[in-house]
Amino acid sequence: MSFIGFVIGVVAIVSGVCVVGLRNPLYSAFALVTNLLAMAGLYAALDAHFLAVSQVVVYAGAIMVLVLFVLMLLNLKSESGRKLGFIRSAVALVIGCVVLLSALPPVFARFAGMSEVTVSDNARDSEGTVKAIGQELYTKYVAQFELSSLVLLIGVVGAVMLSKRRSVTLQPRAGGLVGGSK
Amino acid sequence: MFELLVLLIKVGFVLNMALVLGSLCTWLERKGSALIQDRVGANRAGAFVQSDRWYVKPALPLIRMMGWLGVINTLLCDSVKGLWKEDFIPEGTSKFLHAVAPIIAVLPIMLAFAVLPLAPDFNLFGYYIHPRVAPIDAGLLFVLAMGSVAVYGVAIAGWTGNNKFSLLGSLRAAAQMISYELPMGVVFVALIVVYGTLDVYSIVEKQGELLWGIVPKWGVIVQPVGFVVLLLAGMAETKRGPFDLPEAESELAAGYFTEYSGMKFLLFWLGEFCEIALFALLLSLLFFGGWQIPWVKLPEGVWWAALIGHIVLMSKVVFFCILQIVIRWTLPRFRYDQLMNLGWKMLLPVSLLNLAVTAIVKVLA
Amino acid sequence: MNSVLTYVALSMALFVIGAIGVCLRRNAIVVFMCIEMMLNAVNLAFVAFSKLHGNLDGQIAVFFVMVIAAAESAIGLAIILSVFRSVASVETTDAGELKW
Amino acid sequence: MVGDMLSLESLLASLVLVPAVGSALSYLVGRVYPALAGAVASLAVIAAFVCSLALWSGLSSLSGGITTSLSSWLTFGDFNAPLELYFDQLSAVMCLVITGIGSLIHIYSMGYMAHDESRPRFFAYLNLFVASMLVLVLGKSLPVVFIGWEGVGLCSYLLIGFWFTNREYASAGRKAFVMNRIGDVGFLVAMAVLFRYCGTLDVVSLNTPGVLAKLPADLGLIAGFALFVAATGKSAQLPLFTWLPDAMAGPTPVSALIHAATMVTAGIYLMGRMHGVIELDPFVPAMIMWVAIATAALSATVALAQNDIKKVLAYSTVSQLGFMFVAVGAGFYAVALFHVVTHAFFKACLFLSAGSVIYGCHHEQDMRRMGGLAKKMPLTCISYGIATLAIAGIAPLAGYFSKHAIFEALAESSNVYLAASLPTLSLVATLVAICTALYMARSFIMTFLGSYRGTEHPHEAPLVMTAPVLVLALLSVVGGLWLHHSLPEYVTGPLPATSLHAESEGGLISYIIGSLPGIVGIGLALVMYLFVPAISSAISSIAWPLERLFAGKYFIDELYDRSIVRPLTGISQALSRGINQTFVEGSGNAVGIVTRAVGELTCRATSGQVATYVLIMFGAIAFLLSVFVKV
Repeated sequence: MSFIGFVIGVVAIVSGVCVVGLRNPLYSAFALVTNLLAMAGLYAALDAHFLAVSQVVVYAGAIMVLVLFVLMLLNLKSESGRKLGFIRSAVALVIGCVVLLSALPPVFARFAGMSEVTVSDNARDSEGTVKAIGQELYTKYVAQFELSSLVLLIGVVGAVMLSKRRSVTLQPRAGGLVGGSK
Repeated sequence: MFELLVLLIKVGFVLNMALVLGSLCTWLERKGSALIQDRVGANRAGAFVQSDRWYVKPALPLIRMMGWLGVINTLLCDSVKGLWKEDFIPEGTSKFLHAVAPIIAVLPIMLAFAVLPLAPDFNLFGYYIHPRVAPIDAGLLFVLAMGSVAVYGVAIAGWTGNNKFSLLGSLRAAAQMISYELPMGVVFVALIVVYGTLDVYSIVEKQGELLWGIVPKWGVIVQPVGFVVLLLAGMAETKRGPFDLPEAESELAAGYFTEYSGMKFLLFWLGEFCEIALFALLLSLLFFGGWQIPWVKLPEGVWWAALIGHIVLMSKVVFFCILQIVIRWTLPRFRYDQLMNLGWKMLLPVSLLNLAVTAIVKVLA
Repeated sequence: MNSVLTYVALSMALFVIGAIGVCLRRNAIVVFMCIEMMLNAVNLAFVAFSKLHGNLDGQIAVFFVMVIAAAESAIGLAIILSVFRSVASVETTDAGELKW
Repeated sequence: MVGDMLSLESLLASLVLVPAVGSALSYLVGRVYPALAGAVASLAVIAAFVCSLALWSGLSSLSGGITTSLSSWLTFGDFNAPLELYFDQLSAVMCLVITGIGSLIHIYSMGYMAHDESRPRFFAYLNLFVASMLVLVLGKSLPVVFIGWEGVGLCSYLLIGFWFTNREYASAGRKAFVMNRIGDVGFLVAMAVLFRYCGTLDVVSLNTPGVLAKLPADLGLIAGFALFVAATGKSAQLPLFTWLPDAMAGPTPVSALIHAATMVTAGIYLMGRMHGVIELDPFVPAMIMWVAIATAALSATVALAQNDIKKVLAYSTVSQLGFMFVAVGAGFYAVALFHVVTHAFFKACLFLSAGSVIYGCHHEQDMRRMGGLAKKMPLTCISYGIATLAIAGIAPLAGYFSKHAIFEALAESSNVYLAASLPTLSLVATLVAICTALYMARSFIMTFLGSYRGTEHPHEAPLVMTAPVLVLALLSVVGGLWLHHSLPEYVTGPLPATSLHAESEGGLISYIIGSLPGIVGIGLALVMYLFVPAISSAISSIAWPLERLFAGKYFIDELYDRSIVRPLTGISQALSRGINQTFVEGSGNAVGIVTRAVGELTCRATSGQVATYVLIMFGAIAFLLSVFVKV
């Protein structure tokens, strides 16, 4: 792991903790945006250039903007005064540590035999350039790719149906959440 | 060590160029709008400077000239005023986010300049130099990604304003930007289909070829529909021109930056003008052959050819800056539903159709 | 130990953080964001393993996860909005009519 | 050539898929533009017809059939039923009939249903029916055939009860559904037996002697019998025929397509496809013959006393299906198939003409309130008249050739069980043929001749309806001459060879002799119902018990009601009161009490808090990981 990778990793962890820890959901959202951008950096460090860029476009550019929209529109205050629950937090933390400690060693043991040399040998084949990813997507995975477009279509239709208001008086204006001036 | 030095020089050059273009746009906007509205515009500050100091005296005519042209007013006086003004932060909001928002708004624009080539590659002192900061192969995608990140600056700015007008402005801006990103992306895809690459440098190089041996293979000739769509979508992305709904004065005070003053406010303005420059650069690179001169083949890898290419490119960029400013001061503002209709019902279908036709032509040819 | 495994460890840590967030937070949107984070942690593992194995299958998987995440966010947020309309809150504790 | 551009295999797959997609599309399009639903559906079926034509022309250059594997489907152990389609000469004929007649009827429906509100639903069902019917005739293994079998049953149910707000119509649909289920039991039994002993359900290999030899003799009887039970359900033979007359509750195009031209002939198709199994034991064809003759005679007499124009045609269909089974019983499957085709022509023509009449008379179906319509709807009259002559077996129309072939087949049957009764059977068949001509002529006279007895203002149907009817009338005229040589020869291969045609070549004399039963019947009808109506009233005053018996349809429905439905209801009520309430419900209650007690305990754990659930899940994962995953 290079120095830059290390720094980005620390940023990812810290922002991840912030997502969980910050009271104001909007701050959580901004922390998550940071986390997602850090992830994009990590992808780039792992030679997955296309994924890095689409991570920024899809997650940071579309999904999180939606989340921000909802948060801003609902104008939520910080989570109500009821505490998170000390016992609950402690239990969750302990469980988390157990998961981490019991899952990591087997993975490490499995791949420890792979030296840096083999990895760097493999690296040429696993470089996620736009061309390489496109080649795979449109040949080996073309059926799945088409299906995923269907999933997106269903998602769009579902979202429109869900967010349609039932009452007659409050018809949303086409296209805009806010609507034009009247 | 030398490479690091070159990199630093390149970063400095690109940043400088972005800022210079931005300032140029500011001045063009001031004087241009005056010209269009039949006013005189800024022409006082510095126009009547008197001085007997020996080191000022020789420059006096130049200074007076600049003052009369409004350069001093727009570039010097405005910035100084911005620096000195009180930095007002509304109550009950996050100071941190309030301070960070303008930076987030400007930073992605600056970053996007990093992947765009400014001149053909050339040899200097035995080194082969790429005149761009980050030569990555997915350059177009990177520009798109930066465009989508720029939404956050606006969104945060509006939210930290802590009032309804700002929030509405930022929501409008965000909705507008993500809506118009779609046709933009589709036009990029059509370009990729035509030129077969995502690398802006190769796209420019391929525009140097001749179509049927007669016409230069410029983007505007092979993708005329794409050019129109991108022109409109790009102007909407900059939130200016007839698309300035997020800051519609008559409805929302000043929109998302209502609560900003001083240098933070100027940062937003700078970001906006840099965006104009970035967009003009994109148009010239993708559709107008970049540094190519029609029917003229400059020698490759020579420093003077690169210099000529750069000058050619910059004149195209300035042309598009002026074009955008003229449009901005000529057309009235859209209504919000018209804006959304244009984006979703006109530009998106047209761009998709354009892509389909492009693909068919590509397959058949 | 090679450096790619560090990324795997990082991905596991992020996954666990996200899971803890899902367990602890009551705001449905924050829960949703934590789930997104868990998805991303898995994505990172995919990319890391793709590098280890020297093929692109892992990266393709990430691509599809992104597609699903996009659809999920559209639907999920719409659901949260309609819950908000009916109970005027997005806290998971307030939308408990279906218990028992 | 088409076969070069598109592979025949993919064409075969699209033959089934096009109407299936058309079904969904016509519904979706119809939701928005109801006027377009019919056009979309018709285009889909016409496209399927073109596919069939292309496949048919492609088949001629091949030695075997065309097979397309869509995917693997049921595979467990030795059992393997891939989703495969198979196209040979037999399927070719069926496909051409289904899609050809189907296209005409779709076009007709655009006119007939023009004012109905739920047109999209109608056309979606109709297209779905075509798709299922194609699956039925194209299935390579019996389970795939069964999909189509059930599919057409479902569509038939949906379309009979199309106007489901009418209680009677809805129950007619239910009746058809239940009756067909009885037949399906036969199908399932046959499949089970065949798979158990032959080890395959492939329709092609099931006809090879080597495979059939594995079947023990008595089980061959059972398999054949079970298949025939299936066929009686779908093709409305005794004792399961009562649903077909009730099925006339559906819109008339449905009656024409499903309950006359295509679906009801599925039984014949099954018999032909499985002829190897049917002929394993000669008792099965003999039984088929007896049942078929009985059905034909019974329904022909019932048709004499019906006054509803569609009921007459329905009983006529049952009777004609009986004729087809006669040919099956005699072992001449190609002749049966020939009659399927000609019957599809003239019966569809009759039904569609009847539909035009009903349409023109503003949904009046009772012939007693019609009459004299020849002047008001001449085109319909002509086509109905032609089809009537055809079904009566007047040379040289289509019905003559197929009926004549059936009579010859009956005479040449070599079945040991039938040897003694052949003359009787032939006599009954001839009487039935006379009867057919009689009741068809009666319906024609009552509808089109004489003077108008109703109160409406009848008018001719629009062109979109009359054009398909006229095409069908044309086919009823030339169909027999055109096909009577070529068709039986063409299907030799999938079906056993027939050697009848030497005798049917006899010139004018033989034509006249062959048409005699029809001429007699028509003459009787003219005398009784047109020229001297006194005769018919005299007959009904003398033989009123017989007439009541006919008009009451031999009281078979009542018989079923008394002998099966009511006892069953009584038994189930007794069981419900006696055993159910004490034991079954008691034990159910006990289970309920225990469950409730456990639930009271566990509901404290289910707080409705998603976060808690996730925490518990997370803990379980941690537990599993730490206990079971070892380095």
